[in-house]
Amino acid sequence: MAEYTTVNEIISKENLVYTKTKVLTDNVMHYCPGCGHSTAHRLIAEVIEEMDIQSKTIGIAPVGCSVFMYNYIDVDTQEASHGRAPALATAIKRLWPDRFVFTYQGDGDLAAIGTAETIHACNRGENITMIFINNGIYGMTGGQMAPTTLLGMKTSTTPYGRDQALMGNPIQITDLIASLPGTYYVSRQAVHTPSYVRKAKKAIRKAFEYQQLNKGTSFVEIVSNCNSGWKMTPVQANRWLDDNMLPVYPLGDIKIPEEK
Amino acid sequence: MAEYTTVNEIISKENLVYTKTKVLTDNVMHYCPGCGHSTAHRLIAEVIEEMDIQSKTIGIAPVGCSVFMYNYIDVDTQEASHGRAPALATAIKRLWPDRFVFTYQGDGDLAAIGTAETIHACNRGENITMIFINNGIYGMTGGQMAPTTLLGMKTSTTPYGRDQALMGNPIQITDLIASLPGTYYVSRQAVHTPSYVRKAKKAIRKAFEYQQLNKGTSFVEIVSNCNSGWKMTPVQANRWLDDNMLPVYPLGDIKIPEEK
Amino acid sequence: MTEEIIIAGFGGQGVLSMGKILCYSGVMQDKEVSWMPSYGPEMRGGTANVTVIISDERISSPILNEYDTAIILNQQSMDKFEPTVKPGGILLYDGNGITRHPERKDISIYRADGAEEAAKMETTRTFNMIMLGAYLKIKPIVEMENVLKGLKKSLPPRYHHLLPLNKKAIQRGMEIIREVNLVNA
Amino acid sequence: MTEEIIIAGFGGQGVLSMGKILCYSGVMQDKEVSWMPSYGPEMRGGTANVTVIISDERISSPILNEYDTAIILNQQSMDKFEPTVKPGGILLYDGNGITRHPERKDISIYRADGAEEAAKMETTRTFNMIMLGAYLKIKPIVEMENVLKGLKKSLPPRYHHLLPLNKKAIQRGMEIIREVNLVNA
Amino acid sequence: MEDEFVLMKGNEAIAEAAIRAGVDGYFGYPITPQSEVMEYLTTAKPWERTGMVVLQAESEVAAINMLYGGAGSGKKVMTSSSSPGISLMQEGISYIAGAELPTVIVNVVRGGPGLGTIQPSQSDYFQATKGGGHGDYHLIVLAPASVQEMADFMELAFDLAFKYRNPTMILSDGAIGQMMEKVKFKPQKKRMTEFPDWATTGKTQDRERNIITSLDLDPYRQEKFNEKLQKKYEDIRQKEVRYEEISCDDAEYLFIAYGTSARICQKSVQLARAEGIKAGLLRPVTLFPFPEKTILSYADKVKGMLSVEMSAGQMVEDIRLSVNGKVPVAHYGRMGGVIPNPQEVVEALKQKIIGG
Amino acid sequence: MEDEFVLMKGNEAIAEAAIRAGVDGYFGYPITPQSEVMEYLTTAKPWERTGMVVLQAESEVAAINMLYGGAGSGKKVMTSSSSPGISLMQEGISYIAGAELPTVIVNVVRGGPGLGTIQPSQSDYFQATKGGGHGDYHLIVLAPASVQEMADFMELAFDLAFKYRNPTMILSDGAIGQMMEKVKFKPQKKRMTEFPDWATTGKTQDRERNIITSLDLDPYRQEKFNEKLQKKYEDIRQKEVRYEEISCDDAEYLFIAYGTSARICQKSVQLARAEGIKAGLLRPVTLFPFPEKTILSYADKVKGMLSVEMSAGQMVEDIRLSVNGKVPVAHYGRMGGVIPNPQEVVEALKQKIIGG
Amino acid sequence: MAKVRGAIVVDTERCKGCEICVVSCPTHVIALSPKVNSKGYHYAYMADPDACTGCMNCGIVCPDGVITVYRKKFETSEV
Amino acid sequence: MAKVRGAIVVDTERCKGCEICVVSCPTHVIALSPKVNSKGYHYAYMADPDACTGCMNCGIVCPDGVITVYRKKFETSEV
Ligand SMILES: Cc1ncc(C[n+]2csc(CCOP(=O)(O)OP(=O)(O)O)c2C)c(N)n1
Ligand SMILES: Cc1ncc(C[n+]2csc(CCOP(=O)(O)OP(=O)(O)O)c2C)c(N)n1
Ligand code: SF4
Ligand code: SF4
Ligand code: SF4
Ligand code: SF4
Ligand code: SF4
Ligand code: SF4
Ligand SMILES: [Mg+2]
Ligand SMILES: [Mg+2]
Repeated sequence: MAEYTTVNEIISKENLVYTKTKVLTDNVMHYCPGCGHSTAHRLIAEVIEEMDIQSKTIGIAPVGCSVFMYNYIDVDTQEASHGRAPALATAIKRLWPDRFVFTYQGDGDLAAIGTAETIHACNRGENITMIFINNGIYGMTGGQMAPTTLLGMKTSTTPYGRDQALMGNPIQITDLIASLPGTYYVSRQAVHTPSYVRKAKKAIRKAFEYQQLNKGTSFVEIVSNCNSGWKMTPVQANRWLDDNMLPVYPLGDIKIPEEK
Repeated sequence: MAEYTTVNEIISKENLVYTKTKVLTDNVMHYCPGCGHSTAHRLIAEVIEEMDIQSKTIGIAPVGCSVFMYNYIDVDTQEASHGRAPALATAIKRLWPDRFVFTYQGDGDLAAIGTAETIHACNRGENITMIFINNGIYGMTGGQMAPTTLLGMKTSTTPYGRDQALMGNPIQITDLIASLPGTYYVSRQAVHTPSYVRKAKKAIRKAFEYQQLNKGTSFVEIVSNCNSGWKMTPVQANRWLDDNMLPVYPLGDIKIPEEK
Repeated sequence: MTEEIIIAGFGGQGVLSMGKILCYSGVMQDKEVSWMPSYGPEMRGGTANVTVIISDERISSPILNEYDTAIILNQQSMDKFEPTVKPGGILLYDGNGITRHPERKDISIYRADGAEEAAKMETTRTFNMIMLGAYLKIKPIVEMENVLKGLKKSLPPRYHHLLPLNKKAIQRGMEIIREVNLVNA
Repeated sequence: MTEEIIIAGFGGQGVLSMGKILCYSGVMQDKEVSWMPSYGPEMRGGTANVTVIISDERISSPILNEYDTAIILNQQSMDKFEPTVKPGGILLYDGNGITRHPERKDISIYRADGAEEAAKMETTRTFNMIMLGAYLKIKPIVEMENVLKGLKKSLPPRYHHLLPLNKKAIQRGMEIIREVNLVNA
Repeated sequence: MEDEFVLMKGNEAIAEAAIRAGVDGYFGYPITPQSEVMEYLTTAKPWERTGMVVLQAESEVAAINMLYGGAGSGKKVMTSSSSPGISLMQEGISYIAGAELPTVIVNVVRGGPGLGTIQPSQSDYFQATKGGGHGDYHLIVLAPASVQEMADFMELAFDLAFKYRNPTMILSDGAIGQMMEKVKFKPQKKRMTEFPDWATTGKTQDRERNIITSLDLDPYRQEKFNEKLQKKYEDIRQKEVRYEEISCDDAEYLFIAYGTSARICQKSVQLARAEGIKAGLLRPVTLFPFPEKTILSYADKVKGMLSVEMSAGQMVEDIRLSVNGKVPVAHYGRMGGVIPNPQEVVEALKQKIIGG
Repeated sequence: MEDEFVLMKGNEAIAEAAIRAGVDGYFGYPITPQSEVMEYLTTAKPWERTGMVVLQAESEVAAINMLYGGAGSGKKVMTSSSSPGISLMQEGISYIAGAELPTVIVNVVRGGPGLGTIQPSQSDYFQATKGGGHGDYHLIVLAPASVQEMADFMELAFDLAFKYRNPTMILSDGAIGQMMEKVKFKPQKKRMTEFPDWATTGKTQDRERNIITSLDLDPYRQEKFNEKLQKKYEDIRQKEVRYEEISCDDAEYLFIAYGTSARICQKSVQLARAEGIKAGLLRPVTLFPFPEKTILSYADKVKGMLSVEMSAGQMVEDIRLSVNGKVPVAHYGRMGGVIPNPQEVVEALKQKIIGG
Repeated sequence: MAKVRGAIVVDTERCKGCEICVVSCPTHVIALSPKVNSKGYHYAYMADPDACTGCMNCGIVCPDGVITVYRKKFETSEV
Repeated sequence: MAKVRGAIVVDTERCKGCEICVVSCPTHVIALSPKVNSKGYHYAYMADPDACTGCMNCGIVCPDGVITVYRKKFETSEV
């Protein structure tokens, strides 16, 4: 069979069906192999490209593994102090109402130290898009417990597993947020399989579209992995995510616009 | 009719049915006439007296009009920095598990600057009692908007009324808290009529009793007045409270133990 | 000329606005002025006071421990501020609710029962203007013309219809003032 | 005697624990030691290194810019640390994955293909012990007896059954080391 | 209001001056003794006048980070607070300094430490001038001594902030914030329509993306950046020193004081001279940069200096560092919200310097 | 572990020493380069060993306020963090100082400002010693220079904190936190069973209620309280100065350095002496109280002093204030996470002091 | 037949004249005095003492805990 | 009859060898190479190129956006 001929025949510009978006820079992402942050970045960049809003978008990077988001997503970006991205976004959006403003935050950032800023930006219904990467751990600092860490899950500060009596329950911050009248669209997604990726991208796109329509806060949680923190291979981590994270953080839209 | 004779006959020790509890000091409270803080203090003191736990109770005063709570309720008390009473309480209770620890906080304290501490103490299910005085305003600093200020309500920072588009909705912090698994008992009460006072006291008593039983966080909101901030007489303020606050913050238990 | 005044009483008696009108009057007369209120939650307790300085020179400290003149509108303020009048200075007070009258012999003491008088006018809000009038009678540091200008400046336009009434109150104050004790300063 | 060493490679190669064992060996021999790792999120990138100092005297700076010895376990580390070896110093490296071999003429260069060798043992985890052995062959700054003691100290008891294997690996390292370039220091 | 004097509180003057300076955004949280700033703004509705955004944040932590965002996107933004609130902002301020963002922060100081009191104080001098946050950074610090300066320094603060891409602090106190004096305002300025080229305004095709960050994990690059900062501070030290000299020409003794204390010392100068003591007042207007050269130049001329502060003695260290032992320097201060009176300051001069 | 040396990171030594010192509670939030403190504690499970409470807080703001609560109720409580986290604690620290609560705060400093870098630095000296929060207060500040001192200073820090009812800070840096050295621990101490009589432990019938507060709205009472604080600081200055002198006896030049910088200067002393330069090292162990008298006493003996710091020059001000112009004082520093090497320090001495 | 009669004692110096007790008394016993206490407050007093049933409403609603309530059962003949 | 065939190009220097694409390919086209790139990662490659349908799964799931996917319709005869 003319195997190689075929491959070479196929690989040509007019047959191109998928390639890295231009809104991602050429910098190699510093994330660990298989880390969902990379995928989430890519989806945001693809949405920005598809909506053709690169010149009108301002991103906010958190403190967390994604602190260097600005090296990868090719839009004007501010790096916020730990947990305060929603405060930055609030000011930027109010001062630049026609720009697309999004925050990108980890679970420690958004749901621990930044709880007040998160809740109040959403309660005010700031017209921004928040992307929330829930990997159940503090990735950047070496795998400590996050507020979303599952019960029994081992981290470097819960080496014997998270104990409810001592550390409480994994916080359902996205549900709290959905209950606030200021949020317009709240969804929980994942990015570790092709079909999840497709759905997640749709959700992110919706979130940006609602921002365009001035609807208030749009919020997309992405249940993600941290294979380094979880001390697994990427493939193991994704399996563990399916088996353990998704039952606690079930995927799907949590709050959808009523008109629909 | 022997009017005065009768009165004098009645006023004697054996006929005493109600007098100020000894757990309130003799200091005249600095609160404005008719302020619900005074009533709430009194109820807490009465519960402490009735449960005979004065020697085992540690209170936490907030920053807000009730900052001087320690001058009135005769228990060991710490004055917290603005919004952080739940953090203090967390540490005290964990270090002194057999003490009764309660926080007393205003709406600015608990639901604005202290949002993160409030949510996380409740999410961890700290075994403490939180008393939350919601008067829809920053009393102490001269009547600025609070997160719980009603839409359209005039305050010194919303002199034309709170506008949802600018300032968001009054936050339903108590409902958020009730949705956290760490809270055991969550109730909303008022203290401006005798029957509300009776119910509020029962709720406060329950809250302390559940603490005794190690059940997790017990939380009592008291929808209260701030006649100075609202610029009304005390009686007008209470009427306004009935007509405007209660529809937005309806009274009653929000989360009750399932066994019951 | 430098005149250092404390005005003290309950919140609601118009203490702060009385000071403000006095200051604006000074501004109208090209004087330097400063107005320094007591502030903060002690207002919960119901008292209010303001330090007013009117001077021909740049004003240094806006907060003082001693005053040329004390205008005192309730008992608590009497207790607090009677001792702070400079020897030879002036104490003006409203007799309403005063249970312990001023006792110093080294200051000039005046009384104007403004509250009583205000009750007879269209609105008791004129109280502070009556007391202002009484003060200006003793110490005409600003001309009447500038007082009226100052009054106008410090009132929002929607209250300008009240100007005549306020003028009347100031004049009334000038009439009802009584000497209680006089010293040569 | 003061020996200043950098050990550098990928995370997972046992760089840090190799340094730790070396230090513990020093402690067993009553020496002063310091162990200073690279730290932080650059670990995301997958590299890891540690500066180890073993000395007879109190150790001053635990962080260095120049080293007596560099033990290099991947290409990135080669690029970074080859230039930092003091003239006359020693560079020891594992050949696996090295695309550009060390070129300096003013230092002594040794190679030990520990990865290859480890693949032949029960577990590839012995890699770092093989390299340690190779190093100790060149610079026997601690006695074998103390190395074994150090090894025991730095391993949690549940791993103590692995001690003989580790000893074997160290010895293997001593055998497989090759000279590439020699200078007189 | 342009041509005539109005009577206003210092806090209100700040607010009105901010509107007139064309400020784009105010973000703050209530605290005594400066709540009038936001109250004035929300009453004046500048969003109708100039489009200015005014937002009551959920906390000072949020407010300072709103400043970061707003300034990072090229806008003129400010906040105001008082001591405890400013302490809460320290992380944010360090970030703003590290990201080199032009912002204006007003501290209407009250007595500390802790919840302290709400009365005027100057005990946040160290925090303001040496850096209360972490890392080697400096704010430009302006110290108004009158309601008029509260107004005037607003525009100046933004000019300096933008000129140097550096946060500026207006270090005031409860007395100046709460008192009314007459004040004249400048005419309304237009809000900016051109934005700095480093700001995150949206990456247009003709340029690379802009990044606002204070992070550089490589210590050598981080050091380079710190050197750049230090050069900037040196530049500011050279060019932006401001002070006022009152009766200094023939002075044998110098009061050195800023803000409310300087108001008091002005009177003390008169009292001292009335007693035949040739006193003068040097009033630093900028606390960073500190007028160290000027002070040093007086070291040969005067017999002693008295630092008068409403604190336990903070600025006195900068005075001592300026004169480096060349002349006796003493400190007189009141604490916890107490304002010294002019006569006691003269007595202190006699005791600590003339007699001492 | 008592009798023998173990190899440990500085961060881990802090944690182990805390357990052994009988600490009642640790409250913290992860941040590089000190996360090992909490990681060690959660692994060691001291709640089983001594009953010690260990809690990961939701933020540094929460953590410092947990300290307030814990210390206010009479317990030995501590936290650790690194620069940005410490900045976030400034309001809380000022409250703790104002309420006079004995607490221990560990700052494992990294390069700033802002997010900066995670490499070691000493640029939080001003914040630690002059008060990064508002108001006139001081922390007692201890500067360990080895893993052994990280361990030893834990008990000392609590002793001083309780002796003076004052917060103590252990000012370390990323290098000392991350490096391993050999360390010997003291035996396990019992946790306290008697509590200070001012603590809120529950009002028993034999006493008035206890109140922990930093508030007094009356400025005159607040001033009295501030005077009491200042007296306490003066007392500490008299009694608690600690420092180490290395080769100072015959020194003509003095390096003054603490922490990691002191480690480097120790080598620099050797290098300088090898070149015939009689250098010595004075290492302040307490940064507040600063060994100003000792330094002054060297002013007559040496020809110059060089402050070596991993900062733009902070401690150098305290040295200058100590000698008040009596001897030349220069600064040499590296910033942003860079550690100077011993040879460059010697060069700096030659250029800035010997040659200059 | 027994009748229940009540009486209250107001700590007039501590009363702030807020009127909450006045509007809370089911039998309209209480009014504010035209006189003021030393703080300047018109304090509460029993304007219609006969009507008092000792129901305690005023006592438990008074913010400042200023009211002490007494109650006694009388035989109707007694009254 | 038309058949859809696909092919992928892996940017091997950027590939981190995470294997996510491997487990996501419905037709098991991809494997990790025994060789490593300069970063030391075993990179992904088309081990069974014939099986590729150009479904894009690998491309959209690859975290690092390392895979470019091509797809072409062939007449069956062509293949
Ligand atoms: C004020 C402050 N506290 C703590 C840190 C340390 N820190 C950096 S990232 C991080 C948490 C990261 O976790 P998460 O937000 O879940 O992001 P991830 O790395 O998991 O994506 C922490 C605690 C910091 N930089 N600043
Ligand atoms: C950090 C800080 N920010 C702001 C303040 C000023 N402040 C004091 S009380 C208060 C709000 C009080 O409102 P609330 O909590 O509703 O209590 P209330 O007085 O209404 O009972 C504020 C903002 C402060 N003391 N500290
Ligand atoms: S540490 Fe975790 S979150 Fe961070 S890059 Fe690695 S896998 Fe991703
Ligand atoms: S200001 Fe409001 S909350 Fe405060 S005491 Fe007065 S009425 Fe009560
Ligand atoms: S409720 Fe209490 S304070 Fe109010 S008027 Fe009645 S007795 Fe007085
Ligand atoms: S006890 Fe009842 S009836 Fe008597 S005065 Fe009070 S409220 Fe009225
Ligand atoms: S998913 Fe991407 S990075 Fe991972 S192995 Fe496949 S091509 Fe490489
Ligand atoms: S395009 Fe589809 S079939 Fe082809 S390699 Fe990728 S996942 Fe497999
Ligand atoms: Mg995370
Ligand atoms: Mg309130």
